[in-house]
Amino acid sequence: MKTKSHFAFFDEGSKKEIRRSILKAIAIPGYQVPFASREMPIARGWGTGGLQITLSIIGKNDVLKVIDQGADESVNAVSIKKLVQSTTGVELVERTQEASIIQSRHRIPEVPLTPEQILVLQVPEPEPLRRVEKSAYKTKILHSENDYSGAWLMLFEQIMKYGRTATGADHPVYVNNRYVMAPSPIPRYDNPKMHQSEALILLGAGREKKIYAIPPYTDVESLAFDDYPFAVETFTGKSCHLCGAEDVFLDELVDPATNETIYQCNDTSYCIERLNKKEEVEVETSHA
Amino acid sequence: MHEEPLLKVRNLQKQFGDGCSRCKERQNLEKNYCPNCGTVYACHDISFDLFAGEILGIVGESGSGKSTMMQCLYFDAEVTSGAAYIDGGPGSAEQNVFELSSQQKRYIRNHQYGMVYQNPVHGLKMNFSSVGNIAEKLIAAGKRNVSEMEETSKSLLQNVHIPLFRMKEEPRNFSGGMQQRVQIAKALSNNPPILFLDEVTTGLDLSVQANVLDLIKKIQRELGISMIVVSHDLAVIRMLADRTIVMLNGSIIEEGLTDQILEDPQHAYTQQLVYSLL
Amino acid sequence: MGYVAVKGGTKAIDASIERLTFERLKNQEIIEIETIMATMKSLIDQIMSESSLYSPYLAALAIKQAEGSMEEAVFLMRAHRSTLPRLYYSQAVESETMLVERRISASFKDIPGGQILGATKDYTHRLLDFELLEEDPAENEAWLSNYQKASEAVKASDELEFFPKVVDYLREEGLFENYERDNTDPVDITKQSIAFPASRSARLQVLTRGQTGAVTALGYASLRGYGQVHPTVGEVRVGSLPIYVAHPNEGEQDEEDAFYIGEIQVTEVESFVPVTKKNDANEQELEFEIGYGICYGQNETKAIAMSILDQCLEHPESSFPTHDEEFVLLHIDSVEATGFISHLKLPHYVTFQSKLDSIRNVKKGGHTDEN
Amino acid sequence: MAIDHVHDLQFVYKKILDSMSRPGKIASLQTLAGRNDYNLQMLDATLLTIMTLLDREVTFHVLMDNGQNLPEKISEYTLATHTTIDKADFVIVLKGTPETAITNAMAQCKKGSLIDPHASATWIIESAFSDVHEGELMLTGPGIKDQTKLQTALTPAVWQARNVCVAEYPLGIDLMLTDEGLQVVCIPRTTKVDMMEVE
Amino acid sequence: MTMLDVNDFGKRFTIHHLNKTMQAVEQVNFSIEKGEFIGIVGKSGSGKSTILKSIYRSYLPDAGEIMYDSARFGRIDLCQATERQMLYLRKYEIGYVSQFLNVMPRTTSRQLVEKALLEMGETESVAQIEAEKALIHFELDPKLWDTYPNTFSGGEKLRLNIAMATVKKPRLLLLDEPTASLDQQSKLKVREIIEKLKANGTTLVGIFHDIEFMEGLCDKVYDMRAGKLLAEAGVTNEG
Repeated sequence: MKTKSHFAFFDEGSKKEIRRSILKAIAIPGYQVPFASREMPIARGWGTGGLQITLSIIGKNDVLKVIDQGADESVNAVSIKKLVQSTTGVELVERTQEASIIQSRHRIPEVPLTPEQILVLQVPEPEPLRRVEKSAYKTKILHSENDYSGAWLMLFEQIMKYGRTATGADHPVYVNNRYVMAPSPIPRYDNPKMHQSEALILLGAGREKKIYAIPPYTDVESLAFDDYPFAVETFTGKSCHLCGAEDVFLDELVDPATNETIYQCNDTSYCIERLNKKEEVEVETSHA
Repeated sequence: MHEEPLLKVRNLQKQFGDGCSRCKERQNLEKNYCPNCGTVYACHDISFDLFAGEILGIVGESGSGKSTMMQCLYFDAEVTSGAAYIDGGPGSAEQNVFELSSQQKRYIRNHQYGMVYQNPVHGLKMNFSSVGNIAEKLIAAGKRNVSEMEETSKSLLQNVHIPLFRMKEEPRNFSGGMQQRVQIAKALSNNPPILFLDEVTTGLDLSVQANVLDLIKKIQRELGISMIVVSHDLAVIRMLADRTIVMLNGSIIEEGLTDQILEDPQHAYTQQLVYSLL
Repeated sequence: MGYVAVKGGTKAIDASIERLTFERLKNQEIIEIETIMATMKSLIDQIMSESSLYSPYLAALAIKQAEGSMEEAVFLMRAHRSTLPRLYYSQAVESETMLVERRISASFKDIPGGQILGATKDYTHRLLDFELLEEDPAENEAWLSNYQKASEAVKASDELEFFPKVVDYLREEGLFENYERDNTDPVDITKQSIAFPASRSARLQVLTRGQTGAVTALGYASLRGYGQVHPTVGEVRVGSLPIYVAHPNEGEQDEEDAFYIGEIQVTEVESFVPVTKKNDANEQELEFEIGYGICYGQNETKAIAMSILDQCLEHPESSFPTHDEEFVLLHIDSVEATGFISHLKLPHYVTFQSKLDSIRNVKKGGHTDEN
Repeated sequence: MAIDHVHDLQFVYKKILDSMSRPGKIASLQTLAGRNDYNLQMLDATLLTIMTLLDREVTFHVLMDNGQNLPEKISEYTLATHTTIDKADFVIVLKGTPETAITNAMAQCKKGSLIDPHASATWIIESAFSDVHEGELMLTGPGIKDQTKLQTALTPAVWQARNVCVAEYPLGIDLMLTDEGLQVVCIPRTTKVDMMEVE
Repeated sequence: MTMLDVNDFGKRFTIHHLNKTMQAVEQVNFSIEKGEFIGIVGKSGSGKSTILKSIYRSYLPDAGEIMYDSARFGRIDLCQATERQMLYLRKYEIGYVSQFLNVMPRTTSRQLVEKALLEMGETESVAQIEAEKALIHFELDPKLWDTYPNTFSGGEKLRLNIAMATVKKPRLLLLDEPTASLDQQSKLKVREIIEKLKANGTTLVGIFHDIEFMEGLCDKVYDMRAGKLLAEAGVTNEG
């Protein structure tokens, strides 16, 4: 018994429901639209939210890039790419500029996105107030009343305890001056990229059954106090040991030969592109 | 002397249950309870004014509706009908605040109200620092400067006699009286024109009680905040309130200057209450 | 020739999947779907129940593919379920019409219709049966033919027997409230995201889809005092229910015209829990309420645990986790729980780097804006 | 050639998605011209939008100036349920619907609640529009870089009614306008619509 | 110029649990000129306190009128004044002193007098200075200034009471049996204090137990018997 699967895995009814939820999400930036998250062939928590969005919007002519923690070749990114391609036949790319849909776990690419692109972020925990209030019902009320003192209080407490905010990734943002939103666990470094982004950003949480969005040209402010401004991770004085890039998010590695700490672009496709350009220039100059 | 009240409450009604033909006119009730349909008339036709800078006492036994009334005013509970108007609130002075949306009500709570609950658990986040608790209210009122908030919190904590070396401690480590004082500091932090106090000294030791009462009086004098103090304890009301309302079975049965209520109570119930005062 | 992306991930995945295939095939034994269906009914029942897809055949396939892993098999079934379009809705099923195979009551010795023990492991001694190591097909066949002969002799009538519900008997006595039949469409939690506070129909769906172990554990917790419900089992029945679908394109029609599309085996439990209620005269009265449990196949423990949790959630009680619907309903789903636990295996380099930066800065002390 | 329910509707959706993300940006469905073989009295753009978004799980309400059996037809094709204006997930306004019918319906339709702002009506309105520079509407808000202009055949009263619907954000309604030229343009609730003084 | 006109004033109490009413005073008529000191004498239970408490609204008046010439409101009937008006008058115009000290617990005498001033809106520095002046003026031993008054003797309590009432410079001061339960020496001191107040021009209504105390102090003395005021009783000896 062999069954043929649908284009983009889902039946059309499932796509419609997710598509409608996406439109609502765009109309209410930062608000978590509940949707009937489908069970996917990959595990909950492994990107089912992002995957459901991608599969609902993708068409035959789309060009897809999938990254996990900055890398196109991370096993989970590969696994997701394989699934999408096997059900749609779309072209897969690694160069950010070539993609029409970029699904990503925990990073926004270094190359600025364009109005023709859609960024789909996978979200493990969409509720920015979860650590303040465990009940889903109560957090919904807090959102409805625009009551975000709890979210700010988390930051305030950190300042009281540590002398500064101590958030890692997933630093909450205020969207369109109304909803506090979890930007998914992207590093703080990527938060500013959401502000007035040229590309549409869609966020999907499969297990928690929420879809939310940041339309292009929308204000996205990272939560911070006047006298303790928001700050991104710093890599001052450090650069990629491969391409030499400085103002990018770097991975910290240990050089097995020397046992020293070295740094490398986290965005692998960006790094490769720089290396290629460098080589071209070298080739050109050596042949001049 | 013509004075506009800060808070006007008109015909506030709060009932649990839909009522039936036998109790619609509030007849055939046992106290405020309809034995036929089980409807409870927790607050019936409550009207009063609160003026700038005064402390209004509300006294009554448990079940008289006084706390329910306070919860309605603070939007912790929905009214069945009636109106409340706040001078200087969002929108016009003719705006019935009970008809505002929840986000607008939240705005009033954050900017114009302070609340001190009988049980500090309801007013404090027990696992956040005391300074954080105060900051929470300041943040809600739109403050975004940590140093300023820290300074405000410090002076408030000093005001309520919490030693500053304990300000980063969580209130769950504190005694009941201290928790209550932190709660008061928190309620006051946004300089609310209106402060609600619900049985704030009930359950505290006598000496602690006196401290808290003294503090409230001092705050009222220094900051000119209007307060509604709900208590079943006439001694507390005598100490704090300029004017007093007596509630019984959900209705106001008597109101007057506090010493008049105590020395010349008119209603049978009030007399009984006063005569039993130690 | 410039740099190209390292295809490490792709290669690694391909190799891993091959290795997985190798592990499955290396012993060169093949288990047939029919064998699984014939010999592993309990497993099939549990998988159908947790995946809320009634198909013993697909469940057997899932078991085979998952190499016997419950969570994997349920996962496969659920993912498959997502691809199935919802074409028709069946008519409401009356469980009184169940063709009963087993029916017991812990409340009454003599229930109308009688107790039927049916097939149950309850009274077997759990001793490993080494004779099963060498079963003889001929012996089995002989046993079967003897058993069938004996059964035919016993059979009294050919007529199908339907059994009244124990609760109906008590309801007549006024010990249970009589409810109006409510035929509003239930919430479908697979088509609408569950919202809190949840309706009972939504709660029951989540419970019946719940992981058997998780539902049992929480039901047990309630019995032990982390909840307030300790019921008496009014009735456990196992049997099959016919499923009918109305003709989709005909407006007016009566129930007789509906199409029979098959039957499903279910376990149904009605637990009796005493509660105080107000009567018409507004006096406190003791009455019984029903905790309801139902699941595909024969899985009595799960159905009973479900009936306990159903009652718990009917009476929210903030001091008990088993009475907190968000706590119970959001944590018993097999696919969600196993997925999120296993996602911790995914790389978290970026988030960790971000946290590292944050902690280093805290250690250094001072403001964020000093850099 | 009939409409391909998988690929054509994906195409339509992607266009609507883009227009909803960039309010006032006009999306053309011209490549699907002539694909409509349904016999429904509505614009092709309206039909494509409905086919893209409606199914068994949603409800709709139709505003039109004459009594056709359109609602039944839409139900038949999409399986969506026809309902009253106050319950409808989608409100479909056919061209020629009088202004007062629209403004009355706007007052009655679902605007969501503060807890569930998404439980609001989406309007699909047939109306001519263009993005000429002397457009009478000035749009600002999320999705719009600086500002954009739009000219529609809807009356100022309709826009006024729409603005009342979205006065207390996040409550509100989201609009999709469809025209004769197989175009769609979206105005979500976040868009501030200012009517320019007409000389 | 009259400061206070009491016309046909009456007060009846209803005691619900005994199911009876009690006419405390009736048909009371008298008036006070600005700067006058009126004394009312009578046995306990004669109703003299009732009048004072009704003027101050500690009792709810129920018949007649009490016309008061307010600096703020002009002529106002204290039987009809609103609660807010009464609170204003109590704060700024009408003082009340009884033999009992009814104050916030754990507050020093200095703080109590300061509070009275702060309530009127004085600044803290002014309040501090004025409070000390008053405490000196009414001869409260400086050793007692920073202690809690619950241990004070009757005379000390009374002087503190008067200090609290008079720092506000009331236009009308009501003295409710201030000398009851004081020893002779203390009484003399109180008499001196009242003389000082009178000299300052304060209008006073006082009720007293013993008639000798008032000798030469009051401008007029009324005798209260069984709820009725006997006009200008003079100083008779009723035993």
